[in-house]
Amino acid sequence: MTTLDVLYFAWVRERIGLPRERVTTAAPTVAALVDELSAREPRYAAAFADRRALRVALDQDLADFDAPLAGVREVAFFPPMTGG
Amino acid sequence: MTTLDVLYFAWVRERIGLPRERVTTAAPTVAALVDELSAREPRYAAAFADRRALRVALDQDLADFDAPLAGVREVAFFPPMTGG
Amino acid sequence: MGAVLDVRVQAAPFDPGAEANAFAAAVQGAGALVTFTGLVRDEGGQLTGMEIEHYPGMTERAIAAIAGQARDRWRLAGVLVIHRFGPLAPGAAIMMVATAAPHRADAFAAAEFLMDYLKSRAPFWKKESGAAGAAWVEAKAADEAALDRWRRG
Amino acid sequence: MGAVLDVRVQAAPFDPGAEANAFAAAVQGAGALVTFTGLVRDEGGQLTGMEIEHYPGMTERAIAAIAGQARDRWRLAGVLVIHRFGPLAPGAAIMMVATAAPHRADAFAAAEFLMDYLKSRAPFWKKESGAAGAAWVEAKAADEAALDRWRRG
Repeated sequence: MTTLDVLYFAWVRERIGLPRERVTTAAPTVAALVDELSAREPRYAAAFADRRALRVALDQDLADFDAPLAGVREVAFFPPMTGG
Repeated sequence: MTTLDVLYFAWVRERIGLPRERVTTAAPTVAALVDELSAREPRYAAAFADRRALRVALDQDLADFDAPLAGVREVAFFPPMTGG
Repeated sequence: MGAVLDVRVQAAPFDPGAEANAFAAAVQGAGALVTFTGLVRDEGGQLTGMEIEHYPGMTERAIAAIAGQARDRWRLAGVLVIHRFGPLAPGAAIMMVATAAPHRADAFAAAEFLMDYLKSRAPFWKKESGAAGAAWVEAKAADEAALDRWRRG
Repeated sequence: MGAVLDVRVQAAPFDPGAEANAFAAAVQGAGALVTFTGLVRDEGGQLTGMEIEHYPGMTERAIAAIAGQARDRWRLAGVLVIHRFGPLAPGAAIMMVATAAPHRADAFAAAEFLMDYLKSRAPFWKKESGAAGAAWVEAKAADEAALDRWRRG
């Protein structure tokens, strides 16, 4: 088991209802963590319903959903960026 | 015979030694006018020696050396532009 | 080369013209300066404001990486990126990039590259407010497609 | 569309940042603003000054024609062109173009088009002065070649 900071931005944050939380998990990958969170409560399931509409960053670098979580301290979920 | 304003810019002006003059000519084309001017004095011949290094404008629109002079009032000779 | 590299992520407003002039003075010697400024559109009075959320820490990191790539790829005398977050009024400058180079082709290409990457790879999210309420701006397929042209080189 | 079209050919210095801000205010509503500023390079202190000759009358005509083409070709909210003539000191702004558009791709393309055409089709000639004397700047084959990409469309 490891403890991660999990961050949410934009409408992911709004659907889940908080900007960040600490999560203790044994999930080996981002996808497994998403499954675990989605099983918690409907608001998580709603936020993670369409993974193609989501982006993930591990320790502030963009990553894929099949990326391993070993050694990671911070995971962030958000929609595609719209800056500029 | 027609009378034209002939203008010179940049190093064409410097070689010929004046910025503009009035020329009375029967030359039917730009090329014929260049031949006529080149025959006048060495400074004209020097300025017009390499026609590929020259540009011409008729009444302030870029034109070719074989363009006719009929109806034209102002002819300008200059090197390729280097603005911007 | 000792290119100027200036990246700022801030809530405070900025003056694009004054920043462009200060940047031009800092990189003096370069012949070509290109700026892009993104402004809050008013959509014919339909838009009452915008809010920009970002990911502190990752934002600076992502922009610095993009600016570094631009500096490696083109011959540049400097790169400036300023991007605001928080609430913005119609007409306000959201962000700007400026590039300075000996030759204009490098300055233009680098500025377009920076814009394309900032739009889709820097963690900012826009929420527009109007008479009908507030809504997150959706990413455009065209913005993602714009990145493709930089992958060839 | 009622695009702002502002062309100025002048001996007087101008402030590129202030002009960019005034232009942005005049075209308010456009989301994207691109500027290009051409500055006198100092070539590592080798250049002591520059003089620009132009063809009064034809200059304004040529620039207006180029700006009109840009406005027909892209969706623009405005075009600004300022070009100086006469003596210029190192570091001074020689000229600027600014384009405003709803979308950044139009603003960038139009600004590059304007620059490519101004460089090779507007009647300006640069003469640089340095320790070794004064010399007319020669036109570059690359500048003529740059026009080709706009002929396809």
